[in-house]
Amino acid sequence: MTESKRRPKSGSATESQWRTLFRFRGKARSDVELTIGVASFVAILLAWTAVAELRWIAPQFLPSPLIVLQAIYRLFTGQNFAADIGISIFRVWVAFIVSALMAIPIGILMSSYRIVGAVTEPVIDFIRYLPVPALVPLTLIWLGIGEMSKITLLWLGTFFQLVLLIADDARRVPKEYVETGRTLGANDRELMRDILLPAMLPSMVDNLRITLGWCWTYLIIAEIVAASSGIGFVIWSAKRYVKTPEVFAGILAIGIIGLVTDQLIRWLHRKAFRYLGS
Amino acid sequence: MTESKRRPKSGSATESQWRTLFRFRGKARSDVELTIGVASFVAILLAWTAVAELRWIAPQFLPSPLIVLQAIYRLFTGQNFAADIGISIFRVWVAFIVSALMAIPIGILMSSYRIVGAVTEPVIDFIRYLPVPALVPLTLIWLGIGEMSKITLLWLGTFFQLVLLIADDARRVPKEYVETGRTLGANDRELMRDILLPAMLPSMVDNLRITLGWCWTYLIIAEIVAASSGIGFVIWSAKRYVKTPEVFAGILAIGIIGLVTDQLIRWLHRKAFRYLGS
Amino acid sequence: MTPFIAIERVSKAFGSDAGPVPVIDDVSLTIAEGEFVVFLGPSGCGKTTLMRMVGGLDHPSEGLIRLAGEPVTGPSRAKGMVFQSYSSFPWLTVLKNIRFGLKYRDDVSEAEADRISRHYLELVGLTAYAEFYVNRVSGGMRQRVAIARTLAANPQVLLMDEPFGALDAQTRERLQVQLLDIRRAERKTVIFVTHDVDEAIFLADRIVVFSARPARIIRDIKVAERVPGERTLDSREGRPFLDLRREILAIIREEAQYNEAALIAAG
Amino acid sequence: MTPFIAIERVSKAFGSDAGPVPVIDDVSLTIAEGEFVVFLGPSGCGKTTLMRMVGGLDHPSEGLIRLAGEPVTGPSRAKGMVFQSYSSFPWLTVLKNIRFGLKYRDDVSEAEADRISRHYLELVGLTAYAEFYVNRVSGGMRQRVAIARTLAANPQVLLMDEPFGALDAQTRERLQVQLLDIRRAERKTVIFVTHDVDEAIFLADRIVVFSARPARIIRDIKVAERVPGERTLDSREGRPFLDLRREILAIIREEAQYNEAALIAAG
Amino acid sequence: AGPDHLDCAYPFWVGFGPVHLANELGYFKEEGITVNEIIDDDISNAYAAMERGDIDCYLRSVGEYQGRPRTPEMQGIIIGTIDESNGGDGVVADGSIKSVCDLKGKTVATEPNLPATLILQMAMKSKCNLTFDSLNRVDIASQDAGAIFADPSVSAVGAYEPVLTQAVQAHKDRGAYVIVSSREYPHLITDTIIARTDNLRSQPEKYVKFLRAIYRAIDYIGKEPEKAIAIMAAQFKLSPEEFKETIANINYIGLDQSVELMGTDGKPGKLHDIFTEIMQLNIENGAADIKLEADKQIDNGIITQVWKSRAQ
Ligand SMILES: Nc1ncnc2c1ncn2[C@@H]1O[C@H](COP(=O)(O)OP(=O)(O)OP(=O)(O)O)[C@@H](O)[C@H]1O
Ligand SMILES: Nc1ncnc2c1ncn2[C@@H]1O[C@H](COP(=O)(O)OP(=O)(O)OP(=O)(O)O)[C@@H](O)[C@H]1O
Ligand SMILES: NCCS(=O)(=O)O
Ligand SMILES: [Mg+2]
Ligand SMILES: [Mg+2]
Repeated sequence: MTESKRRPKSGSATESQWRTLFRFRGKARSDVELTIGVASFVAILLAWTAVAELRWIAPQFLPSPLIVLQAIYRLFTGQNFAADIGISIFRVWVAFIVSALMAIPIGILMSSYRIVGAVTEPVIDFIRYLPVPALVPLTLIWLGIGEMSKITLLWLGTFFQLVLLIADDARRVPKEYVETGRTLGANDRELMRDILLPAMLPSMVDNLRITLGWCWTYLIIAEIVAASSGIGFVIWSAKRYVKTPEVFAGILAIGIIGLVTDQLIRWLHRKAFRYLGS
Repeated sequence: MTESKRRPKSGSATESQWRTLFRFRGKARSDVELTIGVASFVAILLAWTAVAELRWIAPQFLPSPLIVLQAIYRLFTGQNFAADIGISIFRVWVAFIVSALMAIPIGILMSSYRIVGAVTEPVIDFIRYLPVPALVPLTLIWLGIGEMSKITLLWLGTFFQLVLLIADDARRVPKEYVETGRTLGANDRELMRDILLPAMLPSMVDNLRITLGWCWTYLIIAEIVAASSGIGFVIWSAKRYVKTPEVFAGILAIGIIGLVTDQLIRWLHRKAFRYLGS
Repeated sequence: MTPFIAIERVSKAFGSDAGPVPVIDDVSLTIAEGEFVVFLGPSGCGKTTLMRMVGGLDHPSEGLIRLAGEPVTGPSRAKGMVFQSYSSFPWLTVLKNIRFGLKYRDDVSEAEADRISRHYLELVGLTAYAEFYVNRVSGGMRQRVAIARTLAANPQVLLMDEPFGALDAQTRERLQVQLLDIRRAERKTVIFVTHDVDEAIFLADRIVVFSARPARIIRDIKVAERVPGERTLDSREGRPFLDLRREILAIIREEAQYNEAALIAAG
Repeated sequence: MTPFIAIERVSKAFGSDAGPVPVIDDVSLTIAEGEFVVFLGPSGCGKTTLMRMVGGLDHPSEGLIRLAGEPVTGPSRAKGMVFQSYSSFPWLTVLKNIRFGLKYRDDVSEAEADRISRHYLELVGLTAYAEFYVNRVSGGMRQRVAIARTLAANPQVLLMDEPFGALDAQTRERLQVQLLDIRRAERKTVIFVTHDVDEAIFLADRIVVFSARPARIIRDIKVAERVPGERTLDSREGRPFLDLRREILAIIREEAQYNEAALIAAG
Repeated sequence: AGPDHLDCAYPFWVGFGPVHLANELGYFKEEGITVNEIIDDDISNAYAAMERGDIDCYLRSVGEYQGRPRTPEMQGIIIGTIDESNGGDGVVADGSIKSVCDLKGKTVATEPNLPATLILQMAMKSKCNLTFDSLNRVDIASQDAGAIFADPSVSAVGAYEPVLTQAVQAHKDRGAYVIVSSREYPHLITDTIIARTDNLRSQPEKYVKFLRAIYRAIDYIGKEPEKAIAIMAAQFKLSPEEFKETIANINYIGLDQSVELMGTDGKPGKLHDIFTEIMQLNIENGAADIKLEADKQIDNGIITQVWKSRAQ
């Protein structure tokens, strides 16, 4: 329920913008949220600077933000870091999109037909627990040392988790919607396409957002396998020669990509699902 | 809606047990499901045996099930594998329980107060993308090589993901429940405890199940850090020397633990949330 | 007339921790094509359950239900249903909700589907709200969305569970008249649940009165015989109407008292 | 009497893509302590919205609402509400749902809470269903759960949005009588929405009739003056009752016609 | 791969820079072959890739080459040497530890089957006749050694450069110092060039070209160190200064010295003895369980040809 802005705009209007932050399920204006978000990053940055500058941790292990900034500059100017970032984003998104395109139909089918669920659930429950690093040699044997094996490793870490989240989402679609669809003549396929899918969409997008992050956590595993590019490779090679500032630069790059992606998807979610009321 | 068993039990009764598997949102009897689940594992086992015995993949990379079985036997009798399994389960559960105990209240608060959300969401969005393996040195510096750093690495991989899932769950609790609670006089704390928590519980348990599996995937990362015990250690040290049968034995152990845990939690979910209807 | 809907010795029990709870007890009933049957009965007696079984959404524990001679095995477009908790799809607007059922009719072109959904939109008086998402409209309006959607899908049998419950008197009267027109024009068979005796008499060819749970039929009243002639809003003031009204209220009151006594004995 | 509830020049508009949609238009109304006020008005006019604002669940775009002199800023136990879409907690049984509100009354001991919740459970006729989860009971029964829960919490003001809509005539009558008893015994102030004019007259001290959206007050009828004496079920048959009934129906019909005309002009 | 192409994998280690240098200087092209370089740290990945035929050669130290699961039948045979560690691998110990013998009963963290482990084992054996059984040895990843040493319960850590220097500098407060390094054991840590056996048998000529180009590159390093370093450093994402610091602890092995190590015309060289000595250590420490024979695992036929062709 979005209230219209007809209320008198007094001095207390902006004040109440801050108070609503502390109200149960209150809504805050996005500029207020932004300010707070930035503030919390500044606080972390200050804490980091303090820990580093006061030498609580030796600089070999925790370089100060300034030194990391210099490393970032070096990476961009000297080593074409932009290309590494590009290739990593490409790999992650290919793996993620393939995962999603497989997980959405399979997850919906798993929740819709017990035969699909009964066949796949135990197998997926089994596979998704496995440590991906241990599966690297097998992936190489099957797929060789090219792009394919890197993307497959990212996919391995993502798909089996995502498909269960999607199946759970589909399972939670209220049976009232399904029954309504039935009495309007929808067949199974139509039920899934026209009812399950849109009904579960908001929570599915939340879960896709979550698993996109998971996919990124596998980057370093995928990009130490016969790679010579990508953020994961940069981190790994810097780590090997104890170039901690470069390691942090790589970590920072991933974190920032994550932050931006997540915030973007959250924003899209709010725009796309306004019908959920607010 | 559990139908009573008053229906005539004819020969077609068992037949229809199989047919319901193919019906949209049909329910299957648990013994039927078990049979199918076992069948699909047997199928995988046969495929594996075929690939291995026909030498499509060299045995150094894919040993046959029989050889893996021998390795398991060796591990149990010669290397006290049971103790490794025990210590790994212990580490994962400690990390998982700590994650859950932190994530549940924080996630609920994040969804309830924009101030908490605005401060923590961007930071969590940032952190959860980071590759845990790259954070190992920092963890060691802070916590040394004992149990603490292993559990912390598992926690790092789990908490930041879980807390967002929980916040999403809490956000999805319909506002009708909250409003009802309000008009009955519940204060904020009571709303969270008596309404948000029980209302989100079923989907929260689903998400805890998912993240428990996620926590296990970090085992190998945690247990290659100055460890001398645990399934991850067994896998890693076997992998170093390409003792593939032992690697598979370790992988199998994790998979079976996962399978059993997931099935158990699914079963508990069905028992505990019968009020959801079926 | 051949029975179009045949409910043949149907019983239903729900499983519970304390064993099966009987809800419908050996009910038999036949309904002719084009007939308008109203179910009356105390809250919780099993009306919704019986209607859901006719719609194929639940299955009898014993007995059989036939539609046009064929056993009912599941829901279909032939058996349109307006649910007691009028459910609509929150991700669609009012108009798109109404249009939803037309997707699955291959006898209807896109343009015709537009025309039909606009027609029913207007019928339920929601033209001004066509583009509102359904949780931006009031309770009564949401109920009208559900009615329009079911009518637009043009089922053979209309199963309506307290459809006019949340409507104001005017809208209600208008929709009652429209419903009679539609079913006359298109010879629809209707099963209709209401707690409003006036509404029941006004609409029904037959009123079936149920006992408290487990539902048994305690009376099957041929309204068409008792209140002959065309139904108009004025016929509600006539003697036959008022006599029947009194009679039905008496039946209900008696059953309720009997039931109350049982309840006190039990509780 | 001092005004217990004061609605002071309240307007409300909802934001939409096409700008603000006015729903309540400059409504002022005062209600005395212990008064029973019924809101009547066409579906979608804004009754629920106004009631939610009194309950503190929505906020006026303009104007102010006071309860006992204090501005209403949010919901509280003092303002009990029965929602139009009767919501109950699916994870609790019928009895635990009713008992829920008693948790937050520190003036009530555990034993007393048990007694009170059992009392209201019985009042709404659900004793036999105490241990059922709420989605194992019928629509009418769920509505009764919501009523019992709100009454058990013992609020100062009762806000009831079409509470008896899904109940059979008997249960409805019984609950109407009980409601009058309760509010007399405990001097509760009640705002009650219904579409049933008989129910409105039977219950109300005052009936406030609203226009179509945006809601304005078009009539404020002092029922107590028009239908004097004690309310019993029989008083419904009396002349003053029937006269008032006819008058209100006329007002509603007129407003509806006016509205229909506007709709046709607009649509 | 075909008769004029090689896929060659090597870990992220500066000692293998000459491969990249030969490529960049066009020496391979001059020989009429193309070489595709693949960087991967994990030896089990190299096994997998070689077994699959994805790679024709890889580069490793002798000790790592011998590790499990190598059997005499497996693909891979040593055809040349490229560099040796000269202080580039070692063990850092706490100031209170005066000699490796004092490590008895202490916690020591090393990465299995990596040079530092062998050096420590060798030192303990030769100086105090101790085996690993007398230690509490824990497995680590070498990169983490500096951080691991922050834990006071750890008395020594094994690693390679520049991790060694980092560990020493970061833990001056505990008197950290390099207690033993490859400098004390010449040739013990020698990196070799390993060819895929099948491919070597069918296309020996291309390996001759390959080796010749590599040794030319090593000569170039001696002649034009600045230029060579600039080229090689880029491959390892290091600055020339960082690269220079690291290679201070290794020696590139030119053709003459390689011939000395490998032997010629089937006659064994020094490497054969080293191979046998390391084999013994590896069997003791559990890194290997099959005793490989040096003359079956070292093939000096190719290098003999290179040597002869240059002599002409
Ligand atoms: N899923 C279920 N499990 C157990 N019992 C159920 C279930 N659904 C309904 N019942 C029981 O069946 C009985 C009949 O319910 P039904 O909804 O058919 O009543 P109804 O006649 O439609 O009542 P109302 O007029 O209040 O809507 C109720 O007593 C209810 O408790
Ligand atoms: N969240 C919202 N956003 C936009 N418009 C809304 C919203 N909620 C309600 N409205 C509009 O406000 C008007 C009044 O709604 P309200 O629910 O108050 O009606 P009502 O009088 O209770 O109707 P009924 O008798 O059908 O319950 C409706 O026209 C509806 O479309
Ligand atoms: N879930 C990520 C685990 S790992 O890739 O860091 O091993
Ligand atoms: Mg019902
Ligand atoms: Mg309303």
